[in-house]
Amino acid sequence: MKHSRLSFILISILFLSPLSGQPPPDSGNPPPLVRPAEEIRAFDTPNDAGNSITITWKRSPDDIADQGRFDGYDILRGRSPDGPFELVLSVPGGGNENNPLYKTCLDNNTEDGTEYYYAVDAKAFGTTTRAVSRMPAKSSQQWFNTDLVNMLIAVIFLSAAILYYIAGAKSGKKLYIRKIAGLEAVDEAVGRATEMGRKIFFVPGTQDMDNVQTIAGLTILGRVAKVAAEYEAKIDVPVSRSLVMVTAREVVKEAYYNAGRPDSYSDDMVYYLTDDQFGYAAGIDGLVVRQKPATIFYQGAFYAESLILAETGNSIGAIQIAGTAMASQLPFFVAACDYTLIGEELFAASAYLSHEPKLLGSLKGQDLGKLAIILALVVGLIIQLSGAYDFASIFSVSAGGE
Amino acid sequence: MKREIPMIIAGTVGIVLIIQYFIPAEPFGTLNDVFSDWFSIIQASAIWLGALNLIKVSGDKIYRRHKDWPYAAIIIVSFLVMVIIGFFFSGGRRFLDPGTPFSQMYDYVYSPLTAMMFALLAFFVASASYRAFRARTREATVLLLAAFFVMLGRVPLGDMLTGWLPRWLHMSEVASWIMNIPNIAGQRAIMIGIALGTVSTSLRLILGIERSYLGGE
Amino acid sequence: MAGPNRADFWNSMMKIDRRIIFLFIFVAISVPMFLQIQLKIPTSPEVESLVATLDKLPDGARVLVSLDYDPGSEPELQPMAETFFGYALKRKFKVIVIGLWPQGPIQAERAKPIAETQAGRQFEYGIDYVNLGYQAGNELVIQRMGSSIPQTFPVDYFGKPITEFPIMQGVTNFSNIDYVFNLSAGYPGTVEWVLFAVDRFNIVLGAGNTAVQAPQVYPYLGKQLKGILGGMKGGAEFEILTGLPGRAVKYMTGQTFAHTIIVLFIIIANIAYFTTRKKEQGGLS
Amino acid sequence: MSTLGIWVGALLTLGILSFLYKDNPFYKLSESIFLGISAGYWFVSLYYQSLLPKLFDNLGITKMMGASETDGALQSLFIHGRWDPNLWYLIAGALGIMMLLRLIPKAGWISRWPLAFVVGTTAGLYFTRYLASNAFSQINATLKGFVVFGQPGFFGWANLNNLILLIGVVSGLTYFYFSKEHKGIVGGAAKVGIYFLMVTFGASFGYTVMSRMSLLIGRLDFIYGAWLGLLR
Repeated sequence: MKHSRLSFILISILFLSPLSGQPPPDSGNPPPLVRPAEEIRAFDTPNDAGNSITITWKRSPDDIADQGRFDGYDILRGRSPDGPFELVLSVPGGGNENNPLYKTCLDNNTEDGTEYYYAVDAKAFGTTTRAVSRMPAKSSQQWFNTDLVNMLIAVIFLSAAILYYIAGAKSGKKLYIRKIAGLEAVDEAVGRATEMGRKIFFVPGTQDMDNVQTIAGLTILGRVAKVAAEYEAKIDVPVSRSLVMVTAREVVKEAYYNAGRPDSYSDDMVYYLTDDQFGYAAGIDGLVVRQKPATIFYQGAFYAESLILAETGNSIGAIQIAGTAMASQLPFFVAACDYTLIGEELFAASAYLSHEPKLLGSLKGQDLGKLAIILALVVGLIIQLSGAYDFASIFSVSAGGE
Repeated sequence: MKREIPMIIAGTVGIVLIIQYFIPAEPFGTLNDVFSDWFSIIQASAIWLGALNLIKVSGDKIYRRHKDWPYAAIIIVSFLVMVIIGFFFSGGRRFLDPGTPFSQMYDYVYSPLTAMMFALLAFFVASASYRAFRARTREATVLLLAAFFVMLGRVPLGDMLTGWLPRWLHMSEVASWIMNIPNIAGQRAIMIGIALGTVSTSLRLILGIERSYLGGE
Repeated sequence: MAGPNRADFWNSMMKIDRRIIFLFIFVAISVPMFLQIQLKIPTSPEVESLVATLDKLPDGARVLVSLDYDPGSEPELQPMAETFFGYALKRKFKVIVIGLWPQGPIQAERAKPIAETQAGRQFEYGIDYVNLGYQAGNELVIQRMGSSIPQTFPVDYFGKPITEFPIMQGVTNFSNIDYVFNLSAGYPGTVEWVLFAVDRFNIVLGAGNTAVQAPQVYPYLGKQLKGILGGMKGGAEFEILTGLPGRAVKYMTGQTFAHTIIVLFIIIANIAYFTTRKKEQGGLS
Repeated sequence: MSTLGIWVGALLTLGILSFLYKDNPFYKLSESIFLGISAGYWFVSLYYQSLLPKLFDNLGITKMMGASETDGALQSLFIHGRWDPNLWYLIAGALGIMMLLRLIPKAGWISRWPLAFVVGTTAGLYFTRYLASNAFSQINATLKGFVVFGQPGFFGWANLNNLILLIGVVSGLTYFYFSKEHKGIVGGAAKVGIYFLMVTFGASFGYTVMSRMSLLIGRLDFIYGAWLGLLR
C-alpha cells in the first residue's frame, strides 16, 4: 500500500501547488493522472529451465515515445491479488517489436511452483497508477522446447538420410562422386615433393579440437600422411594447439602403420609452435622460407593468418592446397593457393580420399539434405510470393540457436 | 579396448549434447556450459605437452648445434621469462592488470609483434591481388570484376569517375549492390553447404565411422 | 623497334618482384603522413544523418558512449572516438563512457586527452564526463542497463561509487539518456545495441564501425540506427561534417593512395597478361 | 608509455617488417622472441583463466593450498557433508590428468579418453548449432522479404534482387552437389553457382583491402609518431 500512499501524496502536492516539479501538459487545468496499463497477464515463461515468469500488458495510453514525459513501469509481485507487493523490476516505456501495443518483460527470479500475482505501475507526470493481474502465475521448467520442433524434424531427417545411404553403401551399392580438383591433386603434389627431395608441410589451422573444422582437417591429414608414407616423402606438421598435436600424432602414426612403414614414423614430425595466432604465423613463415617445402596443405579453421601463410608459401613456389569452412578467409586462399577446398568440400575430403563406401555413403546423405533445401527454397518462393503462408517462418529458430 | 572405450565416450557425449539442445530443463539446459568448462580444463592441462615439446625441439637444436641454435635458445629464454614473470612477479590472478610486469611485456613486446604481423596483410593483399586478379578464364574474370568494382566503390575515386552517371550507377552504389545481392547469395550457399558438411562429419564421428583421430590399436 | 621493347617490358611486368609492389604500398601510406594534403572527401547520407541527429540534440545533452573494440581496430575507430569527444566538448554534452569489450574504457582514456588538446577545453571528471568501465556479459549488460544503470555499473572505471558523481544524478536507465554512440568492431557491438537497446528501450543510436563490420549493420539504418560511420572513410566524413578535422582525414589520404595503387597494379597485371598472351598466340600461328 | 618500451616495440616491429625484403637474422630474432613470449603468454593465461578458476576453485583445491578463503566442492563434501554439483569437475580433472599421461609412453593410450570426450562434445554441439545458424537461419533469411503478389512493388527492384539472391543460393548449392555428375541441367546450374561464388570471393577480397591498409597505417603511425616523433 506504500506505493498508492506515495502517489496520493504526490498527487496532492501537484494539486496544491500548480507551479511545482512537472509542468502539466495543459496549464490551467489540474494535472492529469497517468492512465494505467491494461490486460495484465502473467504466465510461466515457455521453453525454459524454470525460475522465470513472463508478464505482459497493454501499454498505458500515456506511454508515448518522443515526449519524454513517460517514466516507465514498475513491476511488482505479491503472493495474493491484494498485496502486499514488492518491486521486482522497472522498465522504460515503449512496446514490443512484433506488437507495439503491448509490452512484455520477464521476472527471472521466481521460485518454481509458487503462485505469484503481478502488479504493473505506470508512471508519468509524477503520478503512478496501478493495475493488477487477476490470475496467479507459477513458474516451472520444461522438458521439451516446443520452439524447436522444426529443428528436431530436420535432425531426424538428416540423420536418417545419412544413415540410410551409409547402410546402402555397406551393402555394396556403387556410388558416384564427382571429381574434386584439389583432392585429385594430392597424389601429384606429394609425388612432386618426393621428386624434389623436399618436405611436405601440413598446417591444420589455428583453432583447437573444439572446432569441427580442425577435426575435419586432421582426418585429411590421415589420408595425406598415408600417401606421403607410400611415396616416402617427408611430412612436417607444425601445430598451434597442444590437443591438436596429440591428435595429429595419433593420426600420422596410424597412417604410417597402414602404409606399411611404421618404422619411418617419428613423433618429431608433429611439433608445437605456440597457441598464438600471429606467433604461429610468424613461426610458419620462418620455417617455410628456410626449409622451402615443395607442397603445403592448409586444412582446417583459419582467420586473418590465412593470407600471410599462403603468400609466403607462394613466394617460395610451393604447390599449395587449402581447405577451410571459414567463409571470410576463402577469398584469400582462392587468390593465393593452387587449389582450394571450399566450405563443404573440406568436410567431404576425408571421405573422398579414403574411397571407403561407408564414408562415401554419408556424402550421398548430405546431398539428399541439399536437395531438400533446394526444394524448400523453390517451393517456398512460390508460396511466399502467393502470400498464402509465411513459409520462411518454418525455418526460424528462436531459441537455443546462436 | 584401446579404441572401443574412447568410441563409446565420444558417441555418448555427442548424442547427449544433441538431445540437450531440445531440453531446457536442468541439468540439460546448462550441460553445454559445463562441458565447455571441462574442455577448457583439458585444454589447459594439455598445454603442458605443447610447451614441453617446444622446449624439447629447441633444446635438441641447441644440443645438436643446428645452425640456428642461438635462435632456439632465444625461444626457450623468452618462454621462461614470460612464464616466470607471469607466475611469480605479477600478482597472481590479477596478472593482466595494468602496470604488472606481465602486462608490460604484453604491451611492449607481445602487442607490437602481433600488430605488425597482422599489418603485413596490407602488403600481402597487394601482391596477392596483383597475381590472382587476371582475366585468365571466365571465372577469373568474374572474380576480377567483382573485386574491381567493390574496391573502386570504396574510395572517393570511384564516385568521381562515375559522377556523371545516374545515381544508381555510381560506383559506390554498384559496389554495395554486389556486396548485398550476389555476394550474400554466394555466402549463403557456402554456409548452408558447411552446415550439411558439419552435420555429416559430426554424425560420422559420433557413430565411430570416422575414427582416425584415435589412431590405431 | 618499339615492338619487342614494349613486349619485354610487359614480360617483365608479368614476373615483377613482389617487393616492388610492397615498396609502392609502403611509400603510398608513409608519404601522406608527413604532408598536409587533403583529398576532397564527398560525404555520404549515413554519416550526414548521424551528424544531423547529433546537431539536433540540445546543448548539454546526456550521451552514453559505448566503446566495443580493442587496439586491433584502433586505426579505424580511435579517430572516431576522438572526434566524438571533441564534438561533445564543443556542445557541452555530458558524456558517460562504458565498454562491452574489456579494452574499450582504456581506449576512451586515450582518446580523451587528444580531443581535449584539440578543443582547448577539458572535461571535468564526474561533472561532464565519467568512465564507468567494462562489465562482462555482452548483450546482458545492455539488458541490465535497461532496468538500472547504477545497478549495472555500481562503481566507475577507477573504483569510485558512481553516486559520488553529479553527472549520474537522476540517471536510472536508458530513459535518462538522450543519445547513445557506439563504436564497434564485432560482437558484442552495434547489432546487440540495436536489438537489445533500440528495439526494447527506444534509445536513439548512432554507430561507428570497422569497414569489415559495417555491412552487417547497414540493414538497421533508418528507424533503428540514426547513422553509421563505416571504416576510416566514415571517420573522415565525420571529421569534416563536425568541422573537427583530425587523424582520419589525414590517414584517408594514404589509404586512398594505397588503394588506387592496388587498382593500378591490377590494371597493369591484366594489360601485361593480355599483351604477352597475344604474342605467344601470334608466335604459334 | 615508457621510452624503453617504445624502443623495444619499435625494433621488434621493424624486425617483422624486414621479412618482406627477405629472411634475415633480425627477423629470426623477432620471430624467436615472438614464439617464446606468445607461448608463455598462453601458458600463463590458460592457467589463470581456465585451470585455476574452473578446476581448482570449483573443487576447493585453492583453499586446501591456503590460497583462498572460499569453500569448494571438496570442502562441501568432506567438511559440511553436502553434495555439491561442482564435484562433477573431478571428472574434468581426471580427464586433464589422463591427457598429461602422454608424457609416460606406456600410459599414453589413456589420453584417447579425454580426446574422445573433446571430439564427442564438438561433434554434438556443432551438429545442432550449425544446422540452426548456418542452414535454418540462412534459408529463413533468403525466403523472407519477398513482396507478396498483389501488393505494390511486386514487380519492383526488391523482388528482383531477392530473386537473384535465391537463384544464387540454389545454384551455389548445386555446385556443392557431390553425387551427380555436373552435366546437363545440373551442370548448368553448378556453372552459374561457380560464378556466384567467384563474385563472392572477389567482392569479399576487394572489400577487405581497405581495412588491411588501415592496420599498416596504425603501425606506421606508431613508428613515425610514438617512436621517432616525426608527426604533428
